Amino acid sequence: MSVVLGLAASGSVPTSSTVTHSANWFLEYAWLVPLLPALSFAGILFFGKRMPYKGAELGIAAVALSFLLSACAGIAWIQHHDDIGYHAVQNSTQWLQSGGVEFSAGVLVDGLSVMMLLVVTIVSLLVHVYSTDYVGDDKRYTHFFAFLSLFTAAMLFFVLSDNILQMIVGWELVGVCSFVLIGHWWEEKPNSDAALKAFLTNRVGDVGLIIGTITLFFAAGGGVTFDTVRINEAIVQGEVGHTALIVASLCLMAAVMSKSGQFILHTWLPDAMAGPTPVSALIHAATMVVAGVFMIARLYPVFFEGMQIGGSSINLMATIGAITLVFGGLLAFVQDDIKKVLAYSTVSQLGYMVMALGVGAWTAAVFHLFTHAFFKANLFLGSGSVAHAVHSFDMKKDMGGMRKFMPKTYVTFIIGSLALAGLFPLAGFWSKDEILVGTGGWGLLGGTGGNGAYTFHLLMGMFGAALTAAYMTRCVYLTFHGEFRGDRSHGDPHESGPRILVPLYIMSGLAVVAGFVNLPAGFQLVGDSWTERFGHYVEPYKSSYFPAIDHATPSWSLAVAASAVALVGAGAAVYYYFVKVDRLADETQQSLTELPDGLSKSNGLAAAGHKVLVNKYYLDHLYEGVIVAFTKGPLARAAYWVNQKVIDRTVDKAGETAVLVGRQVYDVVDQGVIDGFVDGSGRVSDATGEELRRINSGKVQNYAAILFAMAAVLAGAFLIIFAL
Amino acid sequence: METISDNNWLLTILVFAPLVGALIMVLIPQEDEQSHKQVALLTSLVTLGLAAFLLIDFNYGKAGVLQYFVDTEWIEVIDAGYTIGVDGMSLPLIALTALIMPLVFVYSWNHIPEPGNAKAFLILSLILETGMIGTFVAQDLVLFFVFFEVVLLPMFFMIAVWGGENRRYASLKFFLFTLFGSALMLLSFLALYFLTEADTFSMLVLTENAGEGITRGTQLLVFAGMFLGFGVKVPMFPFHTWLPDAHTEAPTQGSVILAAVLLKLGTYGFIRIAIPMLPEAAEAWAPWIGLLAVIGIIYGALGCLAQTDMKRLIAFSSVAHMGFVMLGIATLTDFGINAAIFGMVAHGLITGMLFFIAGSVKERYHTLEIKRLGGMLAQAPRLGWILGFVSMASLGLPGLAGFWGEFPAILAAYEPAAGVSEQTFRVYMVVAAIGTVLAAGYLLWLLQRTAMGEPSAEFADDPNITDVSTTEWIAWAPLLFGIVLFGVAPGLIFEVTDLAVAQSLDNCITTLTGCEVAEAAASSGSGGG
Amino acid sequence: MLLNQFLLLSAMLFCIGVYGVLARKNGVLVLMSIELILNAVNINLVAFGALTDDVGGEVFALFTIAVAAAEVGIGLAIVLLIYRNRRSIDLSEIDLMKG
Amino acid sequence: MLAGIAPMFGAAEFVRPAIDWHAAAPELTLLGFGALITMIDIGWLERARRIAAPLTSLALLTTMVPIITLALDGNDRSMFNGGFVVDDYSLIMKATFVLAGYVVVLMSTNYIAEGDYWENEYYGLLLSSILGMILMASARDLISIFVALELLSIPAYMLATWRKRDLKSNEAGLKYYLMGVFASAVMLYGMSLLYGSAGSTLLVDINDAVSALASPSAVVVIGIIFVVVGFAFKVSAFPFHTWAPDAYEGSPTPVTAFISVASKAAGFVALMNLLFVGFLGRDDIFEPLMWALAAASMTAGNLMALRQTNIVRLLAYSGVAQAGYMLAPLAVAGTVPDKALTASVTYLVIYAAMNLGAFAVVIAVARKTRSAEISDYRGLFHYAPGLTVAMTIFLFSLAGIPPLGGWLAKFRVMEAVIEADTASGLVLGIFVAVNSVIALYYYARIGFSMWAEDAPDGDLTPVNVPLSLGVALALTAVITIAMGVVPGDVVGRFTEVSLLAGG
Repeated sequence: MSVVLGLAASGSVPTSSTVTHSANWFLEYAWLVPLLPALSFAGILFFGKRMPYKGAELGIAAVALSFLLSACAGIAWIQHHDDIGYHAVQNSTQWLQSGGVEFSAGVLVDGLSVMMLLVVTIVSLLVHVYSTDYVGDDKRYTHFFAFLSLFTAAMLFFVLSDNILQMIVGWELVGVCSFVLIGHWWEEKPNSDAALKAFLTNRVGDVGLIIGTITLFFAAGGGVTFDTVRINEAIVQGEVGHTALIVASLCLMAAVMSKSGQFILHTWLPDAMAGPTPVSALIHAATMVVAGVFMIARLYPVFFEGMQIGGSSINLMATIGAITLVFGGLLAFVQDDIKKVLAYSTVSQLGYMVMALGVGAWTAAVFHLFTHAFFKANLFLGSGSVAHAVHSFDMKKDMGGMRKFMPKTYVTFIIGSLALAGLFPLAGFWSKDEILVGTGGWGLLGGTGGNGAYTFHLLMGMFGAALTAAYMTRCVYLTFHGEFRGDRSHGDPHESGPRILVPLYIMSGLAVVAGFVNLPAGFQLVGDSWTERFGHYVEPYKSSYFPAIDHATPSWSLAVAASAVALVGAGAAVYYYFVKVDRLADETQQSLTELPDGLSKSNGLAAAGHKVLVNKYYLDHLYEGVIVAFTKGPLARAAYWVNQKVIDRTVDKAGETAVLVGRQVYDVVDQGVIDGFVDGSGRVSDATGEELRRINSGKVQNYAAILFAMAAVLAGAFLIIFAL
Repeated sequence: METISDNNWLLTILVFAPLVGALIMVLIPQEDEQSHKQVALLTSLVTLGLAAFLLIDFNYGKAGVLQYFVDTEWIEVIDAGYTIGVDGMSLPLIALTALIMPLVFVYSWNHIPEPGNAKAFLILSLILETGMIGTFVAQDLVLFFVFFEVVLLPMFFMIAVWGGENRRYASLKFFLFTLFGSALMLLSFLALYFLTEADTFSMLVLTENAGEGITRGTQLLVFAGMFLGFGVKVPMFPFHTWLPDAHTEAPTQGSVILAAVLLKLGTYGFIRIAIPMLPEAAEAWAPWIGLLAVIGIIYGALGCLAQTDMKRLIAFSSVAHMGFVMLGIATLTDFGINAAIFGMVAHGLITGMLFFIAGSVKERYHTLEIKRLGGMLAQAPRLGWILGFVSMASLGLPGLAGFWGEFPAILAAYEPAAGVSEQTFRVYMVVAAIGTVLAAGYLLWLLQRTAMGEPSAEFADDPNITDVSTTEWIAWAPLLFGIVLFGVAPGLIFEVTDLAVAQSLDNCITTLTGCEVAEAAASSGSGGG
Repeated sequence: MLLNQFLLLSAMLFCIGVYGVLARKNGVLVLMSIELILNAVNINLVAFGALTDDVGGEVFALFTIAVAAAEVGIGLAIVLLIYRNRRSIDLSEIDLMKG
Repeated sequence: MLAGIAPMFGAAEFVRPAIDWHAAAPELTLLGFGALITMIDIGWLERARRIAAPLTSLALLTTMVPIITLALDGNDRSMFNGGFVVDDYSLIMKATFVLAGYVVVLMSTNYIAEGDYWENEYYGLLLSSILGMILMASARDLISIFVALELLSIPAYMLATWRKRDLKSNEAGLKYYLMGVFASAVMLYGMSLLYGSAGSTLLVDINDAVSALASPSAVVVIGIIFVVVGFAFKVSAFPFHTWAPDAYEGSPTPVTAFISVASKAAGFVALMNLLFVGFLGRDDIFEPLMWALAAASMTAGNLMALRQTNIVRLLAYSGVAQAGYMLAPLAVAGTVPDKALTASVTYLVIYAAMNLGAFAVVIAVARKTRSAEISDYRGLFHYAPGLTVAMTIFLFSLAGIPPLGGWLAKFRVMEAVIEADTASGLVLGIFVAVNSVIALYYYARIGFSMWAEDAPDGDLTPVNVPLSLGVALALTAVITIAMGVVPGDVVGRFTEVSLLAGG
C-alpha cells in the first residue's frame, strides 16, 4: 500500500520535491481516518438495527477513533514540519489504468489536510453525540447514523485526496450524503424538493468541476496525471498555458460556487435546512459546504494564476465572495426561521472565505474556515437545542424569551454569536480580521502588504461585519429575549439534556479559543513563537506546490476599525430590538418581534418637525429609519426579493424548462418526427401494397393483358435503347 | 497476429452450453415447470462456472491477444470460418452476460410473466444466451453476423408473447429496426470481403489489413453500412425509437437482458469491427458519431423528463447512457474506448438492475405510472433504497460503476485521436458534461416521485406491496455488489480492456495520440494520480 | 425470298391471337386464339427452318403441334368443368379470387 | 454439328445418336414408374388406391438412386450434341425436384385421400410433372426445354383443378391454365425468332448467334425478351405474377406447394439454362432485364404481401418477392457468372425446403381450422406448439434470419451482387436488404399471431398431424435448419456448379 510517488516522475511532468517518503506512522497511515467511518457505515447499514444502540455506538466509536488518529496526525505533522519542513506525505497505490496511463489513488497529508481532518472529525464526533438525543426517537435513527458515518468518511476521503479525480469522488459522495440527509424526512414534499434542489444545483457546478478537472489533466497533468501536487508544481513552474488555466479556474469556480453556496448558486443552501439540525451543523455549516473553499486552497496555483490574483485589485473570485458575503448577510435579516438565519449567515461567511482566497489571503481563508466550523456548528446545534424544546424553528411564532427556559443553551448561543460577529477576543475576530487585512486595502490607514489593493473588497468585508453583528443580535433577541410566544399548552419548554449540552459546551469552548492558534504577528501580549502558528503549519508557502503569495502585515488600526463597525452594527440592532421593541412590548404587554410599521410611520409623521432639531430624534431617525430600517427593510427585502423571485425562480424555472423542453422534444421530435417517419414509412408501404394489389383484379384476361403489355413494353424499351 | 490456442475447447462449450440446456428442456413436458426452472438455472450456472473458469484462466498479461483461439472451417463455400477467441475487449462482456442470465433465471423462479409457459420462456432465454455469448467470441464476420441475428428471434418472441399491452407494435418495431440495420451491415461485411485481397471474413486478418487498399470513398460507404447496423442496435439517435417501445412492453427479464447485454452488441461491433477494420473511415465519421452521441445524451435525457411511465423513463435513459459510450468510442482513443467498454458493463449492471426494480414495482403496484406511485420508501423501504442507490449509480455517481463509463468518456473527448477535430470534440465534451446534470435531474425526479413522499391513497393499505423478497435479493445482490465493486475498483475492468484496446488501435493507420501518451507513460515508468 | 411475307403473316396471326386472348369473353374462343398464336409460331419455325435448311424447325413445329393438341384438350376439359359448375364460360365473370 | 439429324437430308443413312443410358436413367426410371402407376390405375381402379401413394414415394426414392450414382461418378455427360447434359448443376436440381416431389407426396397422402377425389391419377400426373422438371434440368436445347416445360406444366394445370366441384379450384385451374398457355405461346414465339436468327435449336448455337453482333438485331431482342417473359411467368416474377395468388389460393394446398416450389424452380432452371448457355454473350439485354425484374419482384411482392389476410395468398406474394431475390444474382450473371449461378441454385434449394415446410404447416393447420385465414392462426402456439415452432422456423427462414437456412440463401445472393462490384449490383444489394425488412413485417406478424394472441373462441383442441405430414414437416425443418447452421458439403457441391454448355 505504501507506494510513495514523487521523484520517479520525469520528462514533462514536474518533479515534486516537497513530497516525502519516510514519515511518522500517523501521517503514513492517515488513510485509516476515512476508512474507519466508511467501515462503520457498512457496519451500521448491515447490522445497525440489531445493535443495542441501533448503530449509533458504532458510528461514534469510529469517528472518535478517527478523531484520535487525526489528533495524533496533527501532532505528528507538527513534529514532521519542525523536523524537515513543509514536506507533504503522499501515499498512493494504483487504482486503474487506461490508455496505458496508470491512475493512482492515494492520500496527500500536509498541513491543510491534517487541519481539515481535525475539523471534520471534531465536529462530526460532537454532532454524532448530539444526534443520539436530537433524533433519538426518529424512526430512521439507524439510517441517519449510517449516513452520518458515510458523510464523514467521504469528507475525510475528499480532504485527503492526492489527486483531482479522487477529489471528484469525494466531492460527489458528500453531495449524495447531503442529498440523503436533507431528504431525511422525505415524507414531506418540501424536504425532498430541497434535497433535489441541493443535488441538482451541485450537479450544475459539477459540470464545471468535470471540465475543469479534465482541462487540468491535459494542460497541467500532461495527460497522464491528476496528481494535485504535480499539477500545482507544473503551474507554479510556469509550464502551463494561461488560457488553459483561465478555463480551468473558471470551470472549477462554478463548482465552488455551487458547493460552497456562492452568489447565484447559493439558493439550495437555505433550502437544505429542511434536513435535521445536526446535519445542518455538520454538513451545511462546518464541513461539506467548505469543500469548495478547500478545493481552491488545495489547487491554489490554478486559481492564483487563472484568476490573476496577484497584483490586481479586482478579480472574479474575490468579487463573487464579496457579493456573497454582503448578500448573504442581508438575507439573514429577513428570515423568521432561525436555521435560515444561520444558513444565510453561512453563505455570508463562505463568501468571506472565497473572497479571502480571491484576494490572496490564503491562510486567512483557511483559518476562517477553521474557526467558522466551530462557532457555526455551535450556533446550529444551539438552534437545534432550542427547536428541540419548542418543536419549531420559527423565531417569531414559537420562540422568544427562551433564556429563561434554557439558560445553558443561551450562554453557548451567545458565545457563538459573539464569535460569529467577530468580537474580540473570540475566534471570529481573529480570522475575520485576518481576511480584512489580507485584502491589502487598508493601505491608506497604515496596513501594508497583500497581493493587491482590494479596497472594494475590504469595504464589503467591513459592511459584512456590521451586518453579521446586526442580524445575530436580532436573532438572539427574537429567540431568547422578550416573552415566550409559543404554545404553552404542553407545559413550558425546558433545557436540553447532557448529550445536547456537552457538545454545545465543547463547541462554544472551541469558538472561544480557536482563534488563538493564529494570533497575528506582532501581537504584543504573547511571544512570537505563539503567533501565526496556524499559518506556519498549514500554509504550504514554503513548498513547491504553492504560488508565491505576499502576506499582508496585520494592522491594529484595522482591527479596531472592524470591531467598531461590528459594534455599530450590533449596537444599532440592540437599540432597535432591546430598547425600542422591548419598550414597546412592555407598554403593550405583548411579546413583539418588530416595531409595528404603522406606529413608526405615524410616529415619524407626527414628529417630523422636531426631528431635525432634536438631536435625540435625529439619532433615533438615523438609527431606526436609516441604518436599521433601511438595511433591514428595503435593502434586505430587495435582496430577498431578488433572491426568491429572480435567482431562485431562475433555478426552479431551469428545472421546469428542462422538463418542458423534454416534453416538447419527446412529443414533437421523437413521437412526431422520428417515430412518425418510421410509422409513416410503414403506412406508405401498406398503402402502396394496397394499391399494387389492385393489379390482381381477379380477371384472367387482365392478367394476360398485363403480361403481354409488359412484354411489349420491355421489348420496345430495349429496341429503343439499342436503336439509340 | 499472435493468438493463443490453449484450452480452446472452452469457448465452444461456453457458447453452446445454454443451447444444450435448451434442448434438454425441449424434452421435458411443459407441465413440469419446476424442472424447467431448475434446468434453466442449472444450465446458466454451468455457463457462469465456465465463464468464471475463463476469468481465472485468462492470461491477463496478454489481454491484447486472442486467447482460446479456434479457427476451423465452417461454411467453406463462403469462406466463413468457425473462428472464435477472447481478448480483453470481449472478456468483460462475456462475463457480464454469463452473470446476468442466472440472475434472470433466479428472478424467473416466481416471476414467469403472463401468459405463463415457463418452458418456452426459459428456452428462449437460453437461446438468447448462446447468441449473446457467441457474438462476443466470434472472430469471423459471418459467424458474428449469425450470432448477432440469433438473438433477434428469441427477443422478438419474448416481447411479443410475454409483453405488455402494446407488445405487437413494440416487438415488430424492434425486429424490423434491428433487421434493417443488420441487413445493411451484412452488405458492408460482404463489401469488405471483396475489397480486401485476402478473401476472408476473419476479423483478425481484416483488422490487420485495416482497410488497406480500399479507397477512401468506398471505406466511407462501407463504414456507413456498419454504422447503421451497429447504430440501430446501440441505439443511437435517431435510430433509437424502437428501444423505449421495446423496453416498455418487454417482460422484466426481457428488459433486463435487452438493456444489460443486447444493446452492447452494437457498441461492441463498433470497437471490434467497424473501427479497427476501417480506421480511415472511422476517423472521417468520428465527428458525426460524436455528434449523434451527444445529441443522444441530451435527447435521451430530455426524453426521460417527458416520461410518465417509469419503465419508459429507464429505457430512454439508456439512449443517454449509450450516448456516453458512443462518445467514448467516437474519440478513437484508448481512453475513450476503454471508457466505452466500462460504460457498457456498468450500464449493463445498472440499467439491468433498474429494470428488475421496475418489474418488481409493476408486480406490486400493477402500474408503472409515475404519477400514481409514491412513498415506496415508506411501504417497501428496501426496494425504495435500492432504487435510490441504483439511480445514484445511473446518474454517474463517483464511487459507483456508472461514473467510470461517463467521466473517462468525457475526458477522452478533450483530446480525440489525431486527425479528428479537437474543437468539435471539446464542444461535445461540454455538452456531454451538461448531460450529466440532466441525468441527475430525471433520475432524482423519478426517485422523488416514486420513492419519497407519502404513499398515495390508492396503494396505502395494499397488502400486495411488500418489501424485497428472497428471490429478488438473490437475483439482485450480485448486480448491486458489482455496481459497488467496479465503482470502487474500476481497475478490475480497465486493466483487462486496456491492452486489448491498445492492440486494436495499434493497427490504425493514423497514429493515435492515446497511443503516444501510453508510450510516454510506459517509458517514464510511473503513473500518477 | 419469301421469308418476310411468312414472318409478316406469322406476326399478324400472333397479333390476332393475342387480341383474341385478351378481348374474347368466351373461354372456347380464347382457346382458339391461343391456337392461332401457336400456329403463328409454327409458321415461323417452318419458315426459318426452310431458310436455313435446317430440319430442326420442322421438328420443333411438330412438337408444338402435338403439345398444342394436349394443351387444348386440357383447356377444353377445364372450360367444360367450369361450364358444368357455373353454367357459363364467360371469363370476365370468373373472379372469385382477387387482390 | 447437327450430327444426329442433318444427315437425313444429306445422305440416306440415319445414324442413331449415342445414348448414355446411365445419364438418362433418372428420367427413364420416373417414366417407368409413371407409366406403371397409370396402368395400375387403369387396371385395378379402386383397389389401387392404397398403394398409389407408397408407390409414388417409391418411384421418387428409386429415382434418387441413379441421381446419386451419377453424382458419385462425377463425370459430366452430354448427349444429342449437347442438347441433354448431365452435370453437377443438373443433378442438384434433379435431386431437388425429386425430393420436393417426395415431400409433396407426403403432404398429399392424407389430403387427397380424405378429399374424396380420385387418387391414382393424381400421383401419375404428379410424377409426369416431376419428370418434366428433371428433364428441364438437363435440357440445353429449345425443343427439349419446350417439351420439358409443357410436360411439367400440363399435369400441373390438371392438379390445380383437382377439386372438381369447388369453384375456386376451377377458377384456379382456369387461370393457371390460360396464363400458362398464353405465356408459353408468347415464349414459343420468342423461341421461333431465336431459332430463326441462329438456325439451330441448340442453346450454344443460339449464344454464338445472338452475341455475334455488337448491337443485337430486333429479332434477337424480341426473341430474348419474349422467352424471358415466358419464364418470368413461370417463376411468378412481378409483373407476371398475377396468376399466382389466385392459382395458389384455389388449388388444393399440396398442389399449391408443388407449384410454388417445384414449378417455380423448374422455371428458374429453364431461365438459367437459357441465360447461362443461350444468352450469356448478350448480357446487355438480360442483365438490365433481370435487374428490373428482380427489383420489381421483391419490392412489389413484399408490399402486396403486407395486406394479405389469407396465408396462402400471402405465401404467393412472398413467393413473388422470393423470386425477386433469386433473380437478383442473374442480374449480375454476365459479370460473375459462376457466383451468380451458385447463388441462385443455393437459394432455390433452400427456398424449396422452407417454402414446402410452410405449406406443410398450412395443410396441417387447415386440418383443424378448415381455413387458411391468418386470423385462424391466432393462438396456434397454445394448442399446437410443435407446428408453431415449425412454422416459425419456416417463416423466419424465408425472412432470412440466421441461423435458419434462408440467411445463407440471402447471404449468397448479396455476395454475388456485391462481388460484381458495380453500382447496379450494389443498389440491388440494398434492395435486397431493405426488402428483407419489409418482408419481415408480414412474416413476423404471423409469428406474433401464432405466439402471442389468443386462440379464436378459446378452442384449444390439438391438431391431429398424420404421420406422413409429420415426416414432411420434420424433413423440411431439418433441412432448413441444417442449411443455415451446418451447410457443409451440401452447399459445397453447389459452388462447383457451372452450366455445362455443350458436348
